[in-house]
Order: sequence, then structure tokens, then C-alpha cells
Amino acid sequence: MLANYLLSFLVWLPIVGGIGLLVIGDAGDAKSSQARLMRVAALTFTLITFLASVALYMGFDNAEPGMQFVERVLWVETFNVWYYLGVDGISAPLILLTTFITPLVVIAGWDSIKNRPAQYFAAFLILEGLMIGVFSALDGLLFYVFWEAMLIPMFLIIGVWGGERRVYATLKFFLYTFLGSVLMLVAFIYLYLQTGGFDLFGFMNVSLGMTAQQLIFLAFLLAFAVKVPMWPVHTWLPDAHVEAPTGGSVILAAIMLKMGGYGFVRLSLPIVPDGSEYFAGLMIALSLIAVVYIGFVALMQKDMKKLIAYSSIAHMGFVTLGMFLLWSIASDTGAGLGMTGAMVQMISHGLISGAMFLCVGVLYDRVHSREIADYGGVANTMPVFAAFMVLFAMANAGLPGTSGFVGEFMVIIASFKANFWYAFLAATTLVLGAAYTLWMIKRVVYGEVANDNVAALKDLNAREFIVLAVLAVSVLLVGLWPAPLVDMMNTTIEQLMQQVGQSKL
Amino acid sequence: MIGLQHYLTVAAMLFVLSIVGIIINRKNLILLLMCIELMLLAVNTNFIAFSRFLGDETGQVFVFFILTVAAAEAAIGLAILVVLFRNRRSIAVQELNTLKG
Amino acid sequence: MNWMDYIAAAPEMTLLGLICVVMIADLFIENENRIVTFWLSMLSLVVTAAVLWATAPDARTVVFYGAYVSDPLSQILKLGAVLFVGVSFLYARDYLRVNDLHKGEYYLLGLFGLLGMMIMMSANSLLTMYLGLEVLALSMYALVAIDRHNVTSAESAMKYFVLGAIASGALLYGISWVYGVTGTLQFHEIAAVLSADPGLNNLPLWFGLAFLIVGIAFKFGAVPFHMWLPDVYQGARTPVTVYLASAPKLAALALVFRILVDGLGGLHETWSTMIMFVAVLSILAGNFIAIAQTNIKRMLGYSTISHVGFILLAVYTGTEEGYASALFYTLTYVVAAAGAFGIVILLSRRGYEAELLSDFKGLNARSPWFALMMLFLMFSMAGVPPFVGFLSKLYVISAVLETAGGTWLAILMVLASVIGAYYYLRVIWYMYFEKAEDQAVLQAATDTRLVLTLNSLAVLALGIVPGWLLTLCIQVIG
Amino acid sequence: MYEYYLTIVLAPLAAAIIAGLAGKQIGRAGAHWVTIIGVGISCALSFLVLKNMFWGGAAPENISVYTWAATDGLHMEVGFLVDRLTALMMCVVTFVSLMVHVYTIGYMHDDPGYQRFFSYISLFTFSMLMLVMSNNFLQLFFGWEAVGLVSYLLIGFWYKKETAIFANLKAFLVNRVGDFGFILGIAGVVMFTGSLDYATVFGQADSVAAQQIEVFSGNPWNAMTLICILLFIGAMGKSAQAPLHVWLPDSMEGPTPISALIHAATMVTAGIFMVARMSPLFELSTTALGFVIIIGSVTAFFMGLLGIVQNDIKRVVAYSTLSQLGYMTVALGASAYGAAIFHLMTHAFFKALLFLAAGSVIIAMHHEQDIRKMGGIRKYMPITYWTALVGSLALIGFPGSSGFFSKDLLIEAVKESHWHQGVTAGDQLTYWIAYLSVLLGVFVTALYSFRMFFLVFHGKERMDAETKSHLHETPAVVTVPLILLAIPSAVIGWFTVGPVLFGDYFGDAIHVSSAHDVLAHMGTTMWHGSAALVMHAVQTPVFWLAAGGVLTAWFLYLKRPDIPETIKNKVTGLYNLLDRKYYFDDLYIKGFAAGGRNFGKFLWQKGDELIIDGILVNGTANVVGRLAGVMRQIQTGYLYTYAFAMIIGLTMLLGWLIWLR
Repeated sequence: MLANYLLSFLVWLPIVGGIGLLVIGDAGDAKSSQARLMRVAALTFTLITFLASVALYMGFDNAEPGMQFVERVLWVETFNVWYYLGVDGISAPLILLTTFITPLVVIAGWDSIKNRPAQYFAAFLILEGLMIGVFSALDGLLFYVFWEAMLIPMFLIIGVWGGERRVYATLKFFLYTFLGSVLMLVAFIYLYLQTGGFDLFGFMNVSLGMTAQQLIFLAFLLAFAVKVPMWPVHTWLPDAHVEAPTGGSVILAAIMLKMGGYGFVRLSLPIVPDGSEYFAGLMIALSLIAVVYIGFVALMQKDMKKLIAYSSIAHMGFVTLGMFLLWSIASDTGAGLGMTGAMVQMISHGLISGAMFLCVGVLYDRVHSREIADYGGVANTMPVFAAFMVLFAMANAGLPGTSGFVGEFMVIIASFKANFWYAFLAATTLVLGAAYTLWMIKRVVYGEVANDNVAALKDLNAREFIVLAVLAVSVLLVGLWPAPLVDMMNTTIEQLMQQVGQSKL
Repeated sequence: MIGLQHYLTVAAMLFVLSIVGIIINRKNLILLLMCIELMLLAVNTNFIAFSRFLGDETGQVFVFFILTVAAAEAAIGLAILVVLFRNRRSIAVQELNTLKG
Repeated sequence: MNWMDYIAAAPEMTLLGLICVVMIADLFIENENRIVTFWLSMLSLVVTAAVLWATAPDARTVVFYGAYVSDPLSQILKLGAVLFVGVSFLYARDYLRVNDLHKGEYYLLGLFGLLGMMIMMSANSLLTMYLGLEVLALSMYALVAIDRHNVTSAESAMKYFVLGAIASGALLYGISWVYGVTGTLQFHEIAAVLSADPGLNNLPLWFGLAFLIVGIAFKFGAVPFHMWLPDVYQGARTPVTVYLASAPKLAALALVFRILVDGLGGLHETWSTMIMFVAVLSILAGNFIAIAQTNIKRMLGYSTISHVGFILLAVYTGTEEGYASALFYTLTYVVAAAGAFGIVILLSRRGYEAELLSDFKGLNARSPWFALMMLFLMFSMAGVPPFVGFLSKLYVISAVLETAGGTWLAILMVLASVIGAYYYLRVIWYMYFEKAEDQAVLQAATDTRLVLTLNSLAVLALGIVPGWLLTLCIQVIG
Repeated sequence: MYEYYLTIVLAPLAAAIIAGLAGKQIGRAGAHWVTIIGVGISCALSFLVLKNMFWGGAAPENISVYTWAATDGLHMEVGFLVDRLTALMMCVVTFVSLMVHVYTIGYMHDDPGYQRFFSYISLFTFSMLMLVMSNNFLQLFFGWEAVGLVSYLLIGFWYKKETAIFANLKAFLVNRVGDFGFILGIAGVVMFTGSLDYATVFGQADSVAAQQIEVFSGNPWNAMTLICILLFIGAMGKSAQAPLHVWLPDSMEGPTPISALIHAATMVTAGIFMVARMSPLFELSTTALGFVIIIGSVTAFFMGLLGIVQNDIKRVVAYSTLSQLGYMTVALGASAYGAAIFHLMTHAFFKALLFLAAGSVIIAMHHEQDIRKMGGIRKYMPITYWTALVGSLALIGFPGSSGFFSKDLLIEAVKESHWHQGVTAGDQLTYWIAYLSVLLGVFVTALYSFRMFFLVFHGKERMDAETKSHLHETPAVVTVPLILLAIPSAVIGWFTVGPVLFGDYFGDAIHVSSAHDVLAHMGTTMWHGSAALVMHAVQTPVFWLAAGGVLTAWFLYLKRPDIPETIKNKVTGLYNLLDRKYYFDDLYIKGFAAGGRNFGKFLWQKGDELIIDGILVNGTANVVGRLAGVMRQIQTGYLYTYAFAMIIGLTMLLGWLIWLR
């Protein structure tokens, strides 16, 4: 029965496919028929994975708060490590997001990648598998293995297919995240010594002293804050985004950043609730700084990718804000609202930022510049593209009816319950977000044709159109009817809230 | 009456002497080899003394082994020395620094 | 005195006999078909391994009047040593041939070194230990100087020799003190005496202990007794380096286990601090200085130092788990080191030593496969999952965390490994992100390629299915 | 009726989607037909709904369409609340929108973006309907932002025009500032009532008003006051109340039809509608109402003044819109919601009419908008002339015109509002200020509207010969809407004033606490039917002020055109103050916008790049690198150093043994 091994299938199919691509290779020539074969193969693998994830969605039971599609096999006896997979309402949507975005990335890189396409697509396939692994792993060590292994393909993607300063960017990316993660490993080992295993639920059930909880929280915080990224450990992101190839930026923004948020929900909150409560104020402060400070920084970016990267940081600020509100909300309802908002925000940001980066990629493929100043009046030569870009920009600015609004709305409402000023600062994103996004739109899309490059632009080809159209539809769908998504999460989040509510001291 | 500690002191002195010799000698590698021999002698003295005062022969057996090994060591050392001299026509210690950092 | 003794020592004796055979045969072999010597040596390794397998003791047996022990630990270490000596012979062969170094001495000295190692691994008395150590050391000195026309080899050989002599001198001095205090040379007796009379556990013994530690730390190449290591790794011809970097580490581990654990286990709280001191220094110095290197052999030398620091920290714990992790770490590290130097050999060819980092530029374009293999090895050394280097670090850290104040050591270890990650990443960066400077195709025999591939894939395979090796290590120690 | 409501909303949306996505395929004619049919359907149905409400006496309906999302006890739904207030708004919106659709055929006749334009205005109609028909705050906010989006797209419709794309960005951002308050208001509502649904919220209004919230620790505020003021900030953005009015004049960069539809008739009145809709909340906070009335009166008077110095035909009308919106706001503040809505309706008709007339003139003048280059157009374009006259008279409140009833009674209501029971002296003062400003506003209104009227249609012809040569009446698609709008502008007041204001038309749709139900008060004291009111007009100051305004305009701009110049040169200070629009734009652009950019630059370059990246991140990396460089120096390469290092190590071990152990 496949359903029992669905998650393993999701995790390993892309990885196996990627290894296959690596071994076969592309005769070092992007034009060769072999290279074309590799592309098709890559797309097929990602599509099959997506279909499998649809099966996951079909089989998913919204009413079940616990884990579903569980697989559990002993892996390393010495450390009592299990190959333990499962999904709940928090991880399932993220897995769907992963399998949904990756095919688009493959299509987007179809013929813009001239150098060693087979390796390129292989890297993305392996990356996809590992990311799904992170979202489905229920054993601490397994989680860590996927978490770290993920860095390898991304390190190569940025370094090999990136821009001029790619080496600096990718080393920064790797070392930053590696530094963040190693302390999490120490925390895991500590918990292992406490519980005699790496089972996450074991971690959640063991009772810990306050100091231990605080230290563990800080260890986790470093790991996840870097990934999210939260101010002030965010500076790797703009560099990585700017230098990465389009596909890399999309995966980074759409999925990798979510790992940080996911980590907070899956590990920090349930394992060290009291530690989280102790540091909740700090987390909220950092999140609000991210929203306001980064909003202003984004305003002044000259590089489109950098601007979107910074806007990602600001938007992820809502995620962390929503997650850590619950202790400052007196009334019985509202905390869950913030959490739901945070989760929805993660999904929607995945779609929107991915779309924005793809839009920039479309322009970059044609003009080979990311500078806002090199554009202007794109709408004259690329009307269809302009329509898409304005739509995604509006979504980025959190316009109701697009997915960007849903999460922000919920989080703002929840934060008002917590404290007027939280909501006040959070809501500044309405102005700031619109300001930096639309100002960029004004300078890039509108106006007279700025230069010959713009005059020579060709509008979207079928491939690009499909990718953007699919994203546009999903952005609007989530914006106009988020209920299916929210229903997936509700029960799990309720349960999480109870779990976090009770102290472990 | 000369006791164990006297022997040990002598041995320690020899040992220190050999080390000092190795450190302060900048000129000649041969001297280093000699210092090494000296060090082994210090060790031998120790062993003999201990063995004598413990009334147990193992230590003396050990000394024989050390002497043998020392001979072999000296042979190899000199061989390397020859190779070195062939290559660079000098056995000065302070010129021996192409590998560093 | 009965035949059991000879059976227990059969592997060493077999090896010795075979070495003599090879030596004689080598006399009558013409230079052009020196390859025969290679195959003979390989054959003798295989035979030795077979004998090892055959005479594997199910329990600890002490023979030759307590001078010699044969137990599972010695078995696994010996098997590992034989295996990696063989691997380094294989990697060396083509290099030696194209560089006119293809003399029988390489293999002979290698085999003698192996003999020394095996003796160390089975030593149950300080005397035996010393003899084994010297057999190993002397053949190493000669091996490093094997290229008679190479200045740097000679220089590094001389440094190695002098410092090695000092180290063994210190070791001997320490031994003499231990002998003087306990009145015996055999480890189990030393242990017995110490437990019988705790009063002995005092300054004179500690005084000797310090000297022993100097000898041990030198063999391992732990700071501040590491100075020889980078110079020798760089100065020696790469085939020698690959030999040095792999099997002798196992012998060094045996040295630690036999002397500090079997013999002076009672002094744990004394020597643990000293070990921690050198270990921490090694981790820091090794990782930091490696960053500044431009020569890959030298860089790997410093990385070795940092790994030694991890191994010694595992020993420092003094727990069975710690010893097991030390064993696991050493074994897996040796796999990675052999592979890495193997790739370095692969890159060099006649009259061209590929030892600069920049020689790795664009390797992905020249040979995607071996670039990938090197990537595996580097990430494994950096301790990134899913490669085995991660698990071994994990094991050591978990052992250290259990000790008092282990938290800070653990944090130091992980932070150091982040710094370390930088220079491993730099190799990958050169291989993947830079343009190739020379386009010469890599030529290597099929068997070499095969073994090199297996060697590199091993770090991945062990990372994914580590269970059997971990259990093995635990059994051996327990 | 559910299907009706759904059709009313979805018909324009469908039309918009078709015209937008399939614009090429269906062609220009196809585009305008499909959208006109779409809007036509919803217009017809809207009137049907109104009929059922008004004569059929149908009860208000509150229907939920689908659950948008539900989590943690908060139900977020999409649904319709259709009562008489809604019905009225629906009719106004769809009718004006329909007129504008038709008019557009002529106005945009040879514009390349023809289909896109129709798609946009249909989309706007959809959004506006969603806004007015909403039964909950979520959907209200959705419509609120959606109309903002369409307005953004339409102001920037000619995206090559630098001024246009500046104006639309400005409009969107200023609106966002308003929405900033609005969403906080909504969040407050949820906090205190735990629901987004109007009915539930209004049901709990009293309990909310009883609660307090500590925004600044130490001095608690009344929750209701906070919520209402926050909500009203949203209204200030949409309805362009000072100081968030700056976007409206610039929005005239857009094509004239949308100036009529969005920036005069419908969208800008969304704020007024919203406050009226929220009357159950606002009624419970006199503080909030005081805030509203002050803002309104300021806007009403001072924005009117600006109209006098404008020379762009559309901008004059824009400023008059601002001041009229101020009037409505004042009415809201005086709890005369009915008056506000009534004025909203009449204003929608005559202001749309004025805009379209102006547009018609602009077409004829080949997109020349400067009134100093016009004059004497009367004889060339009679229809436009007469309709414009009707519009202007309605605007200044000529007795009998629709504007007369709405405005006159509005002012009356403000005057009476000091009658409110239990008002403090402070409130009294507020009411008097408000009354004064709306009263003087009448004069100003008359002055600027007839200044424009005379300068455009009378006097000597100042346009160049080339333009004059083919100056003629605009085609039927333009004039017919003018006429169709002129009719209600002229007469609708007469018929509707009675029932709407004093006939309790709104019923429960608008809730006024009997304490300050000024309209009811007036109904008892002074209302004797339309005719009586008209008769009584001449005795009111309003009439004479208006007449005075017209006369002044006539004297200054027809009789002695030289005087304005001399006045301008006499009081340059005042003139500049008006000409620079009280320096609001300078404050916002040079102050806030530039300040924000510099702040961002500072945070980016000093905060991110210098401190975090430069010092912390790369700094650490450099330190490590340096350290490595230094440490490798220890490895000198000299044997004796190596030996020495070993000895040092040994001595350290021994030293530790002997002294520390």
C-alpha cells in the first residue's frame, strides 16, 4: 500500500532522480539532446512528486490533530535514532508548497541555464527531496541531517550558477547558516542525553528546568533566526538572493526561509514552552524591528532582487510576530489567530516572493541587469508581463483578495489583542510595503521607455507565461478563499496551543 | 652514601643538557644527533638506577634495547643527514627552513 | 611458553616472514618490472589480513609473559592498518612509476611500518610498545626521505627525525619514571599496582606521566607537539603523505589506549586535564592556521591536527562511550584522509606535484566525478551530514557533553568546526566555482579509480548506515 | 433576492474579466458592449431592489455567501447586508457608473487602452458594490482596498505620463495611510467584540462603549472612541479629508470619466457611507463625533478656498468635491447621517455631471484644460453649456435644485445641532465653528464654481484660432449622459428630500441616539414640505451668500477681469498660500517622503552595511583571517623553534602538575 510509504516516496523520489541526473550528466553541452533529455527527466520527476503530494492532500484528515502518514524504522541503534516521518496540519501545507514551487523553478530554468544544466537540475531535485525531508522528519537527528544536507546543493547552486559576487555570497550563506545550526545540534544532543533518544515527541514530553529551557531556546533561536531570517542576523539573505540564479532565489525565498518559521513551531514552542515564554518579548521586538526597520531599508534598494529580499525579511517578521504573541494575549482566543496568520503568511509569502523573483528573472534573462535604474516603461514593450508584475506587487503590498493579505490581517488583529503598539508597528507595513513595492513598480514598469534595452524587450514566452499564470491563480485563490488552507491547520494549531500553554517546569 | 635521588638528579641534568643543546644549537645538525644520544643516556641512567634500587632486572634489559635502537636511530639519522648534505651542501640548522608557515 | 603464544602473535610473524620474502625477491627484480614487488607486497598484506581473520581471538589473551596482548581492539586496529596500508600502496603505485620513484623500498618500508604498528597495537608492556613505536618511526623517517634528489623531502625527513627522536626520548624518560614508581613495565600489572597502593598515585608518577603524554601527543601531532606534522605532510612526496596520514593514526590511538587506559587508567583525573589541554589547543590552532594555507597537503596537515584534537577530547572523557567514539572517529577520519590524499595524488602527474589549492580550480570541468568525490570527502571532514564525519563529531560531542563542564567544550568544538568548514569549502569553491587553469586529463589506472571511488563513497555510505561500525566500536571497547 | 444580489455584484466583474483578458479577441465595440451590458444589468436590478425596499417595503436582508476562513473562534465570511442605505448607494453607484460607461465611448474614443479602460471601470463597479453591500468588516476592507487599487490603476491609466504615475503612487500611499488607521480600527472591533459581522458588532456596541483601553499606560481611553477615530482615519483617507486630502487633486491626472465616477461620485464617498453605516458605533462616542465634525468643517471651508485660485478646469471641480465631502463629514459629525447620505446622493449626480461637462469641454478643446485659454464656449456647445449650468446651480444650492435641498438642510442641521441634549460648552463651540465654516463655504462655493463657469462659457474667446476653428458640440454618447445626469441633478431633491430626510427612510439602517437626532428634531420644528422650503429659501442667509458669490464672480471675471490680477498682486502672501495649497504637498513630499527615504538610506548603509555586515559579520571573518596569518608565523620552520615549542608544552604540563594540581 503506497499510502504507508507516501512520505518516503516524496522524499526519495527527487533525490534518486537527482542522483540519476548527476550520474548520466549532460555531455557538458546545454544544447545537446542529452541535456534536453535531462531537462525533461527533471521536470517529470518534480511533476510526479507534485502529484504524489496531491495524493497526500487528498488523504490528509483535517480533523486529526496528530501526525499522519507516519513511518517509523530504527535507523542508528547506538543513538536510538529512528527514520521517523509524519505530517500534520503545520507541515503538510509546507510540503505542498515545496512540491508546487519546484516544478515551476525547473520550468523557469529551462533554457536560461547554459552551464551544466544536468547538474543544475540535479541540485534542485536533491534539494527538493531534502526540504520535504525537513518538513516531514519527526526525529531530531533525522531533522538535523536533512536540515544541514540542504545547505550543500544550495551552496553549489549559488556558487556555480550565481552572479559576479557569488563566491562571497554563497560562503556567507553557508557559514552563517552552519554557524546557526551547530548550536542547535548541541541542544539536540543535550536533549538526547536527557531522553535517551532523538524522538521529537520525547523531547516535547521531557520536563526541563528553566535555565536549560532558556539555553536550548537560544540555541534553537540562533539556528532558526538565521534561516527566517530575523534582524539582526539577516544580512546573508540579500547577498545570497542577489547572487543566486533565479531558481535559487525562488527556492530560498519560497521554501528555505520557511524552515526557520517551521522550526520555531515544531521545535522551540513545544519543546521549551517556558523558555519561549521567557524570550517572547525579545522575539516580538525583533519581529517588529524586522517589519519597520527592514521596510525602510527596502525602500532604498537600487537592486530589484535586493529589494524583494528585504521585503521577504519584513514579511517573515509577521511570521515570527504571529508565533510569539500567545503569551501577551490575555483573552482565550486570538493567540491561535496569530499562529494561523503566521502559517498562512508563510505559504502566501512562498507564492508571492517566488513569483516576484521569477518576474525579476524574466527581466534579467533579457537585459542581464537587476538594477532598477536600467529599466523604465517596461509596460510599453511587455504589457502582459507588466500585468503580472503589478498583480504580484499588489500581493506583496498585502492587498485584500491576494494571499498576501490573509496572513497579515490575522496577525495584525491578533497583535492588537496583545498590545495596541504591536499592532500599530505591524500595521506600518501597509504603508511601507506599498511604498517600496509600488515605487519599484513605478520606476520599472511605468513611464516612458527608458532605454534601447527596454525598447528591445520581447513579451513573455509561453513557458514564462505558464509559470507566472499558475502562480497568479494560486495567489488569488488563497487570497479569495483561504478556508481550505486554514482548515488544514486549525486542529493542529489548537492542539499546539494547548501544548504550549502548559508549563514543563 | 649516594642514594637513588643522586642518580636521578644526574639523569635529569643530562636530560636537560641534551634539550638545551638541541634548542640553542643553530649551526650543526651532527650536534643534534649527539644531544639525542645524550638524552637516551639520561634515560638509561634512570633505568639502571631504578632497576638497581628496585632489585629488578627488567630495567637493565630495557637499557639494552634502548642501546640497540639508538644505534639504528643514529644510522638512519646520519643517512638522512647525508641525503640532506648532498642536496644542499650544508648541514646548518638555521638554513633548514624552506618548509614553514 | 606454549604454542598458543605463537598463534596469538601469528599475524606479526607472518608479516615479518613475508617482508623478508619480498625483500629478497625485490633484490632480483629488474627496475622495469618493479610492479611485481607491488603485487608481492599486496599479496603479503592480503595474507596477513587472512591470518588476522583466522586468528581473531574471541577474548583478550595475554602472551609472551605478559609482554603481548591480542584482543578485539588490536584486531580491528590491525585490520584497519592493513587495509589502509594497502590502499596507500595502490594510490602510490602509478605516481611512483611516472615519477621514477618506483623502488622496492617504498613498499618494504611501508610493510615494516605496518609491522611496527601491529606490534604497538598488541603491546602489553612499555617495552614492546617502545619497540613497535621505534620500528614504525624509523621506517617513517626513511620513507619520508625516499626521494633522494628532493630537497624538501630531505629537510622534512630531518625535522621529523630530530623531533621524533626527542619525542621518543621524552617517552622513554617517562617510561623510566613509571617503571621506577611501579616497578613493572606491563600494563595490567601497572594498573594492579596502582589500584593496590593508591599512595603511588602521586607526583613522581605524574612527573613521568607528563613525559609519556609528550610522546603520545607527538605521535598524534597534537599542539604544541605538532610542529613536525605540517612540514612532513608537505615535504614528503604525496604517496608517503597518504601513508603517514592514514594507518599510523590508528597506531597512535593504540598507544593512547594501551598506555593511558590499560596501564594508567587509575590516573585518569590527572591525565585527562593534560589531554584536554593539548586537545583544545589542537582544535583551535589546527583550524585557525589551516585557513591561511595555500598548499593543500599542508592544509590537510593542519586539518589533521584539528581532528586529532577531537579524538583526544573523546579520550579525555575517560568513559567507555568516549573511547568508543574516539575509535569510531579515528577509523572514519582515516577513511576520509586516505581518500583526500588519494585525490591529490590523482591530480599530480610526471614532474608535476599537484599540491597547491589552486591546482583544484575547475576540477568539476576536468573530471566531474572525482570533483564530486572530493566534495564528499571535504564535507565529511567538515562534519556536514549526511556524511560520516558528521556522525563521528556527533558521537564525540555527545560523549563530551556528558562530562562535567562538557557544555563549553562542546560549544568550542562546534564553533571550531564552523571555522574549519571555511577551508574545506574553499577546496569545493576552487573545484566548482573557478575556471580550470590546466586542462590536462587525469590519467589513472582503473583499479585506482575504482578504489578511490569506493573510498570516497564510503564516507557517504558510512554516514547513512553507520550502525554496524558503531556497534563494532562499542563491542571492541566494552 | 439572493440571486439578484449575486448578479448585481458578479455581472460587472464578469464583464471586467472578459474585457480585460479577452480584450483583443472581442475588440473595442465588444469591450464596451459587454461592460455596459454588465453594468446595465446590475443597475436595473439595483433599482428593482430599491423599489422593493422603498415601495415594496421589503425587509433588510443579511446573507452570508461563503466562509472566507474560520479559525480560533473568529468567523471571516463574505456576505451581503442589503437595507435601504445599501439600496440607495447601489443605485447611485450603478447609475453613475452606467452613465460614465456610455460617456467613455466618446471620451476614450481613440485611446489605445480602450478595452483596458472599460475593464477597469467595470472592475471598479464590482469593488464598489462589494464595499456597499458588505455585511462585515472584512469584506468592507476588501472593497475598500479594491476600489483603491482600481483608482490607482486608473489614475495611472496613461502610464507614460510621469505626472500620472506620480499621482497614482501618491494616491495609493496616502490612502494606505488612511487604511493603516482603518485596519487598526477593525482589529479593535475584533478585540472588543470578537466578531467581524456588523450585526454582532452593533449588538455589542454598548458593552464596548463601557470598556476602556490603555493605549498610553496610565491614561485609559474609551474603547469606542479609539475604535471610531481609527475607523474615521480610514474614511479621511478615502474621502480625502484634510490632512489626507492631497491625493485627490492630483488624481485628476486620470481620464475625466473616472474623475467623475471615482473621484467625485462614488469612491470618495465611501468614507461617508462607512461612517453612516457605523452610526451605531459613532453615536456612542461624542469625542469621535467632535473629531469628525472638526475635520469636516476644516476641509469644507479651506479646501473650497483653494478652488478660487485654480486654473485647471478639472482641479477646480476637484477642490469643490473636497469641500463638498467636507460638508458631508460635518453632517456626520452632527449626527445628521441622513443629511450626509442625502447630500452624497445629490452630489453624486451634479458633481458627476459637472465633471462630464468639463470633460466634454476638454474634448472639444482637444485636451486643453486651462480655463484661462477658454471663454465664450457657450455658443459652440449649447448642450454642455446648459447641463453645466444646471450642475453649477445645483452645486451652489440654487433653490429648488437637488443641491439646494441637500445642502440647505445639511447646514440647517449643523445649525440646529447645538440643540443636542447635554452638550458641553466645548461642543457648543465646535458646532458654531462648524456652522460658520459651512455657511461661509456657501459663498466660496458659489464664487469658484461661477468663476469657472463664466471663464469657460462666457466672456471673450481666449483659445487659439486653430482650436476655435473646429470647436463644436460633442457627440451623443457624451451629451446623452450629460442630459441624463442633469435631470436628477435638477429635480431629484424635490421628490426625495421629504421621505429620505424626514420620512424615516433609513429605518434601522442608520441608528441615531434620540439624544442628538437633530433631523428628527428639525422634522418636528421646521419641516413643512419641499415647496415651503423653497419659498422659505430667500429668508435664509444661505441663499444670499450664494447669490453674493455668483455676483462677485460675475463682477470679477466678466465685468472687471483686471481686478483679480490686482488683488493677486496686492495680497501675494495669501495668494501663494492658496496657490501652494497651504504647503501640504511640500510638507509631505519634502518632509515625510524624503525623510523616510533618508531614514531608510541611513538604516541600510549605516545599520546593515556598516555595523551588522561590516563590523559584526565581515569583521569577525577578517579577525579570524588575521589571527590565522599571525598564528602561522609561529611555525618558523626552524628545528629549534619546534623543539622549543615542545619543551614549552612539556614545562606547561609539568608546571600544571606541580603548582595547580
